[in-house]
Amino acid sequence: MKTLLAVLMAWVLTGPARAATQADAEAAVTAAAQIESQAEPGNRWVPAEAALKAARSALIGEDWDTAAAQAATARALALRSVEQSKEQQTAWHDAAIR
Amino acid sequence: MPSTIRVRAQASGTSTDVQALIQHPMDSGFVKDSDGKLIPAHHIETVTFDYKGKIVLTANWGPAVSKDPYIKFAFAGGAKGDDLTVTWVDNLGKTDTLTAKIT
Amino acid sequence: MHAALSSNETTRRATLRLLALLGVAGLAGTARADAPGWPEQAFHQKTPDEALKLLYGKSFEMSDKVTLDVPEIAENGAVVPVSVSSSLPGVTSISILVPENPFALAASYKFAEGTAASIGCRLKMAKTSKVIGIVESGGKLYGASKEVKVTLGGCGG
Amino acid sequence: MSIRRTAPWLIAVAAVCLLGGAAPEPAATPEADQKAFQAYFKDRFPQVPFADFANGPYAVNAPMRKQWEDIMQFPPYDFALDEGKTAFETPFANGKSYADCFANKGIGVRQTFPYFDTKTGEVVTLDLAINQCRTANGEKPLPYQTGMMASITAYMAETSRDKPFDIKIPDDPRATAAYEDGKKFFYARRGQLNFSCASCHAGAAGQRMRGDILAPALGILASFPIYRSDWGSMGTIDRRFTSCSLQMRAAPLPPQDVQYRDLEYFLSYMSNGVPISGPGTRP
Repeated sequence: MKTLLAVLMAWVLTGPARAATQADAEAAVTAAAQIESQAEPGNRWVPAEAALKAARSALIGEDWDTAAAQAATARALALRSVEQSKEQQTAWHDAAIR
Repeated sequence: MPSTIRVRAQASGTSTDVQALIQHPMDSGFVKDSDGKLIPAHHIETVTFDYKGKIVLTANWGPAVSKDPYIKFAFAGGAKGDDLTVTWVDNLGKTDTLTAKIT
Repeated sequence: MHAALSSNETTRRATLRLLALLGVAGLAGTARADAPGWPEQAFHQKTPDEALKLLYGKSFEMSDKVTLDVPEIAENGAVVPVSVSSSLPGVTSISILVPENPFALAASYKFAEGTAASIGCRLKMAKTSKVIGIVESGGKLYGASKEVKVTLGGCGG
Repeated sequence: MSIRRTAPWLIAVAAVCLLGGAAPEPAATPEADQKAFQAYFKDRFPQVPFADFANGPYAVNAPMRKQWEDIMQFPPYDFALDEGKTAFETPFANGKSYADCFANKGIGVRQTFPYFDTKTGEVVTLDLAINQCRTANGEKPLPYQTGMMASITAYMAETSRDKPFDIKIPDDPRATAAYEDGKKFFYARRGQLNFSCASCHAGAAGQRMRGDILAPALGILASFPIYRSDWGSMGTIDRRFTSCSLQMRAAPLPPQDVQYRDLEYFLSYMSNGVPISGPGTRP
């Protein structure tokens, strides 16, 4: 029981804190950018673009943790912008004055 | 260089109505630019309106006067065709002057 | 806008005061060529009372003979139309103060004899504040005051 | 097959589709849209004379109108207007001038922009036409948004003051498509705040947003370019569209992007009949 607890603790403590590698960070940024590009240009979000920009400059600065974290933020926001963009392809009809 | 001063002076018999607009940034010294740097104060300090050698109005302005400042007043006398000279001086020692005809 | 005021301004004002004390304010003109006759000290006071004391050496009383025309809500604090007029005789000066601005005194006008006691101008307001119009007549100061609500401050450009 | 023989459930589904709008409706014509659009704003603001929609927030808010009238005694765009007039009248290096590029030598034509160019299949705004004129005469295009572009359009608007918007949609499927694209841009929600142009300038028109009175969309472009106190300078329609996008926390499109031009086409066509009142001033 004690051993199990120790293992669990170690997993909890080290797991999320594991430093991002260069490969992780680059992949995360590429993935976030790819998602963002699915929103139409007029539907992209300012904070998503800002996070993506911050992630890219962190890549240049070889700060993989920051790059990965910013890419995660960009990804989350971009996903919502894509959802909005798709939904609004038809939803705008309901708002039109007629 | 076109003048930084626009004047409309209209004689109404006993007095002359004056409106002037001056092109000037009137930077207060409290505003930061897009890089977060404070834009230094740059504002007009005095404006004088001279009619026939007499200063009919002196304006003393601080940085709280709006950008491209405007002023409206009236002085006694003044006739169509007379000259009215407007001069401003700012805190950097820059100055401009314009003589306009009263209409 | 107010945050920016603290250290810079205090230092500059302290320096100016020092220069004045040393009697070299004239020399400082090489760095800051103030227009002759511009009442610099009055323009650097935070309260209307201090500004008026330096400008006129006295304080004011409220008077219904002073008319102040300002909007109730400013459409933008960057450009607030203000006009001051008076039915008092022999007006020699009109000043306008905005107590909530970093410096209270906004503008001060000196009238020649025969110039009508009326002035219109446009002022910046940092936030909601009273606006005070001061009229000098017969060596005395009279004032009127009204509040202007500012939702978009006039100091962010 | 006759309706009588059709299964009742199928009729029910068809009826729901027709009434409930689940199926795409037949596209409204631009004419019908315009009629409904103008009726909507006339209904919302029955006290506002039609021509006054050119004056945006000042048409719908009396205290603001007084401040505007004060400012219009000597409008701050006066300097830009003079600069624009001088530039407009100064010949290019090749001896030609702006006048050679426009109908009626460019005087009193603002109300016909934007128009649909059936040769290129694109919407041409006044700003774009000015730069096309420049490049055709060997001059560098002007930056959009502010500066000289705002000054020249200010002068051209001034010569067209009081002429009603007269935007045409030619009988060309590409023109209708551009119009539809602009219409979609106006009504579709975008940005982190999930607003559309219509959220503010139709639904909430006349209300206060962060201290600003929201201008009705009808006639909203009639007063451009504008001197905004908020900017402390002149701005073109591109500048306004850019700041609108940013206010919704949506990434702005480049100036004169096809979608922005289509949006201008839609808004201007909706405003046919509203007189040009540019250049203008706004908070």
